[in-house]
Amino acid sequence: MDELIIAGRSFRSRLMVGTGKFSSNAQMAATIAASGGEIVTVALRRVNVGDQQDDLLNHIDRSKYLLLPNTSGARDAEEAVRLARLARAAGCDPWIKLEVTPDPYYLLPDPIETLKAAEILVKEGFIVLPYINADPVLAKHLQEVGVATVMPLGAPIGTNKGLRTRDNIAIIIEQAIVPVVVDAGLGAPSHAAEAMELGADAVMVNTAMAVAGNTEMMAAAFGKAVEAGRMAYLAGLGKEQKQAVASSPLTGFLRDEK
Amino acid sequence: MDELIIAGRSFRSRLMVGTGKFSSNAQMAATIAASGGEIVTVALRRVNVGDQQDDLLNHIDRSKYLLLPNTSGARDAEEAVRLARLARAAGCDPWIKLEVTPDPYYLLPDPIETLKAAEILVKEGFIVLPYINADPVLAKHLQEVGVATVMPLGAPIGTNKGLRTRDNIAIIIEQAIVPVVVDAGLGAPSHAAEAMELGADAVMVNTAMAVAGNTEMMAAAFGKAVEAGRMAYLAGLGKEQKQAVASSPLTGFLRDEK
Amino acid sequence: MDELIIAGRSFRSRLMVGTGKFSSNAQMAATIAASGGEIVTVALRRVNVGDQQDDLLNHIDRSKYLLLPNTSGARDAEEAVRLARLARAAGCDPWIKLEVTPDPYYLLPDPIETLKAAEILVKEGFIVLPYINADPVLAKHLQEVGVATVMPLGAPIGTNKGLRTRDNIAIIIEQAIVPVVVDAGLGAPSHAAEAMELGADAVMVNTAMAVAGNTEMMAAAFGKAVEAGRMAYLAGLGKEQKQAVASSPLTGFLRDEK
Amino acid sequence: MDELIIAGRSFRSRLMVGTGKFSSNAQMAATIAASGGEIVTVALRRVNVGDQQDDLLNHIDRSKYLLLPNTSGARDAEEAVRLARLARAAGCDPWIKLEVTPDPYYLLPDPIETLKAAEILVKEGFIVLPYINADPVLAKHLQEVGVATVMPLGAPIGTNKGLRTRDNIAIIIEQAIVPVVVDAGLGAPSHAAEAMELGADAVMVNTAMAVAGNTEMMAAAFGKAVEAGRMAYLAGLGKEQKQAVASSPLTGFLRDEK
Amino acid sequence: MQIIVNSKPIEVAVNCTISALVEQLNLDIKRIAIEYNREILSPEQFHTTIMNDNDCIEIVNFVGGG
Amino acid sequence: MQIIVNSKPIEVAVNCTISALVEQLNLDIKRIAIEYNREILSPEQFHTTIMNDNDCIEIVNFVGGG
Amino acid sequence: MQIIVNSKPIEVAVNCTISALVEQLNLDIKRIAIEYNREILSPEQFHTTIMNDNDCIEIVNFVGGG
Amino acid sequence: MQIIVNSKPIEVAVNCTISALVEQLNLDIKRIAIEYNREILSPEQFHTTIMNDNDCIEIVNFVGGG
Repeated sequence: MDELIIAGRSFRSRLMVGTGKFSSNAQMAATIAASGGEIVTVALRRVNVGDQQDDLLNHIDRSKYLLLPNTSGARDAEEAVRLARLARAAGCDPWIKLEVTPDPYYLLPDPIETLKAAEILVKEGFIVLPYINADPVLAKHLQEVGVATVMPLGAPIGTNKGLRTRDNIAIIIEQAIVPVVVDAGLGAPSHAAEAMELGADAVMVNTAMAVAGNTEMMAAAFGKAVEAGRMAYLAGLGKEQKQAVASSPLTGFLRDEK
Repeated sequence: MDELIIAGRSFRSRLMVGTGKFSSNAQMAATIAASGGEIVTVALRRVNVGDQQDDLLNHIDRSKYLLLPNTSGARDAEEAVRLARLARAAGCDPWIKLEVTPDPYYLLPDPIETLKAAEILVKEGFIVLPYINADPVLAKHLQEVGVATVMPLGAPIGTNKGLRTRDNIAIIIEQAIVPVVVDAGLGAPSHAAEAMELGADAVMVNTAMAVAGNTEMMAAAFGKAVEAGRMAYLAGLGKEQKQAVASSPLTGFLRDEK
Repeated sequence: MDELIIAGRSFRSRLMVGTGKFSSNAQMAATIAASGGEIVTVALRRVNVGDQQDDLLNHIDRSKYLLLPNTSGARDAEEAVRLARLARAAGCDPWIKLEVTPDPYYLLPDPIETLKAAEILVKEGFIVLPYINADPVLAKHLQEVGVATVMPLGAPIGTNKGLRTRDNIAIIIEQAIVPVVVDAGLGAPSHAAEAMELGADAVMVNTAMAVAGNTEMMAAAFGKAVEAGRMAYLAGLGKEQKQAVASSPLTGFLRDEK
Repeated sequence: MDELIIAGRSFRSRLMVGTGKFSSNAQMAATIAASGGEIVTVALRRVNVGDQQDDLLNHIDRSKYLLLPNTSGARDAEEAVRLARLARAAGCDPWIKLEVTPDPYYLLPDPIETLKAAEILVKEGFIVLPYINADPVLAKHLQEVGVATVMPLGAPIGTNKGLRTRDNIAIIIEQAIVPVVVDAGLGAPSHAAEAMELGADAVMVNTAMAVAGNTEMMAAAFGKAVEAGRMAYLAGLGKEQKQAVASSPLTGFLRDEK
Repeated sequence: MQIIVNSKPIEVAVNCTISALVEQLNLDIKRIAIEYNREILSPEQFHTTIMNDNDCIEIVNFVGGG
Repeated sequence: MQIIVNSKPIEVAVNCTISALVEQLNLDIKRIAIEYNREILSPEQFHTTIMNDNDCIEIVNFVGGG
Repeated sequence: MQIIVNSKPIEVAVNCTISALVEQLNLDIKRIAIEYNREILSPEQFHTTIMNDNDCIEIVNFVGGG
Repeated sequence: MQIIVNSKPIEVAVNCTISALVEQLNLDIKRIAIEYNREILSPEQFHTTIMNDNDCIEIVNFVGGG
């Protein structure tokens, strides 16, 4: 069977799902269920003392989903490492989606600090899934220090622009020895399918589901699109042709052939 | 339920499938079955007297599929009308995929002759599905003479280039009073999903399936992608954003907020 | 010398310029001068009786510029023919930019009515330059009835989207026996250069100049870009490569070569 | 006057030109002259002992051109620093185009080693112009260590693919405090114009000129395109519009207005 | 008597010619084209064409356009 | 006598009907359409149509197409 | 005595343990992680860690994120 | 004695200076840079640097590059 394997663990779904921006925990839970995803990301934040909310984790069945905490908010390696350790202390498996984003406007990842944090976290036994710009040489460095996947962005987070970094991602995939997960910017199922057709091992989606008119239907749409893209990759896509090629026969017309 | 309705007839699938270029009738039959499609196109050609082949129709269960003959090979309205009449005489329902392609290199449709033929065939009681370049004004003229759908091309047939005519197709969809079926040039499931996300009512695929390494798997991939694109359209896609929008919260960081 | 020849008349510039949307006739005149263009389009409208404005023609030196009236506003062939005849009666050379745009929202040209009007006007001795959607078969029909150029659109007029119809325009160019002028939608000098690199014989620009912050500088920019694109076409562009190709030598490094 | 200023030195041209891949030194010299460029890059290689060739420098008038040596061939920071020092020892001004490309297939730059080398070279008094993937956060780090420009790639070197990294480059430009020079992958004048329209301060071209059928004409074409793009940027480009906007008036038609 | 110019009624003298109308409207004869009851007139016909009550006149000129 | 089927000459018996031709060619009557001298025949007409020398017959069937 | 929890001052009893703080704040011990003066504590340490005046405590939990 | 120039062995006279080597190789001193046992030499050092057996010399010059 065609499974996604990350750090020795198998997953049937190739769609990772974020839990941010939903209007309620119930909506979040219904959406991740509809997506078919098995890996769900969460963020770590200070508890709101005195404002007891419904805890997110009450809505995520951890026997079904791998909880993947991220280090969102970290502006450098030190902050990211601190968040990763806290996530582990809070009872998570030592999986961490490593995000280091010093820039508050475009939230783009820092290649230098990400590599630095990855090296530390791998040594501490974490399964590290770093979020990166689509830089093939950085992806290699990260693989050399032992990350479990690389997660290049398709476009800046939340922009819905799709696979704007397509050429660089194709090179990352070609050279990768770990799964490549396209993260950020995928705004429509067709974008997710395109990434999978290109040979990505998985994709990660949050915003496009959370802002949809119908979040569950959109999640199911992404689920199907990821499967479609994966199957097309396995089935072998045809090449682009410059000139038309008829699909109906070019002989046997109702006229004398020349 | 979300059905495709053409000329009063309902279809569960929004994927039309062509039967050309397959290596065998058995492969063709398995592929259309895997696609989930319910409308399959066929061409009309002179019988090969003295060379009795396995008849294509032996492999298409007409209780399951609507057989949609095309007028491929027609270079003008007269030839197209002749082929349509022959198809009906051969026992088909009076549905016709109208193709008039005078140019043998790019096989692009002729707007003038297509409109002329459509007018004649509609008067003769045919359900006419014309293949056209992505010209919104032509699409309007055709709807005025009573066609059942319009089938604008995404790219020249067999090129696998995808939705190169995206802007014009978006206008056709916006102004259409009949189903819009994107035909030709869709080379990957992501292309099909993109067309559906844009609001197309259906897509038509042949070459991309027939030339795949695994035709059945590719057909299933297109089937899923069409569903994904349709669901995304119904669920309501988010807009492109110029700047990043965080998916994790922007407060509650491990530092004093400013 | 590399001249543009239309209907036997030579032009040094391959940039046609529109005169609409300028804030004053003086600005218009300065802009067309800065563009280097030699063919300028104008529209025909009812005189504003009782409101004597500064006449546009006072600002266009007809010994320098060919005045090319358009049939803008025409919704069918009959209205277009009427406008063409009026333009000639008003003292213009019998050149006409044929526009038939029944749709008031996207102002897209009508292939059927444009062909009909072209046929009539050619017979009446007009030099006909029809504005069309990028439909190669329509372009052929028009050439068969004797038009002097074809003017396919790059994108809907005024949208600044650039060469969205690139694939179809490449086919039109390949098959053309008259000059191909890309008209409408070119919003930046790079778009104009791209059209020329593709082999277009000329381009037509109005909106992008008229709405620029500095209309004269923008006009000069378009002038240079058209020359750049033409020279690149003549000089022979390199092909796209999938893999990198070093520009510095791959030998002689400061290490022992393997 | 609109000059490019790098490290306090002014240049009239915004086109940097490479000297690789030409068929002769004479052709190289004629091409850079035709381009109008004032900054020309060169590589450093072991002398070919016993094979006395015509020296490249005999053909470059250093009173007219700034010679910009690159560190091509360097696979890490150490090798790059060594090459930079050798270039200075060979009599060059201390300007260096910093290239660190460990990967021999795609020749993509290494963000980690490039930053390391930049820091060392800046301290040693070099004017450092680093070649980078289009990573905005890396660009910021480099500016913090004192580079004179950043040179993000449009596409992998020699591919002629154009501005594939457009979105990231737009962010780099928006956040830059030094000139941004788009380097690598620009295969046509329209690509160069597009980069300049986006707000790049300069572009660098080599392959597209060297492989042209007519290298001098292509160089002149790039020269004009860079000027066109720059002028368009200064003149203020219009925005993309979703719907058409007429360039001819929408009143005064030959019919009663509604 | 009254004629219709560009869809609007205008009072002119009886037996008014096109030329007289152009003069009355203060238009430059070299910059316009005229349809008289849907027939295009050449400039030479302006002097010789005498209008009747309720005639329809279209007068156009060039304006900026793309 | 000789008739032309799909641009090729074929020998058939005098007074041969379309049905007989179909049988002679070993074709499946339910899968084809026939033009007789450019007139499309309905299957019912196959039995009643008697061919003459030099008649032109087009016989088509369905094949794979897109 | 006063300690600082997530940058805000909070009054707790003298010799208050982390466990007692968690209880006082009405938090679910299985859903949080705690830094005590920048040192991460394991849940087992909550009972044994006695706070002093002006100690700095960070308490975090999981929220939705992408 | 033998030295290594750009990875290849070359015979030079004993006590040969860098300047002499440059002359022997027929190179233009103004167009090259030299590393002597991984140390970059300034042109002024060419006269004063006397080589020993097995010394490693790198000599580079500019070539076309992008």
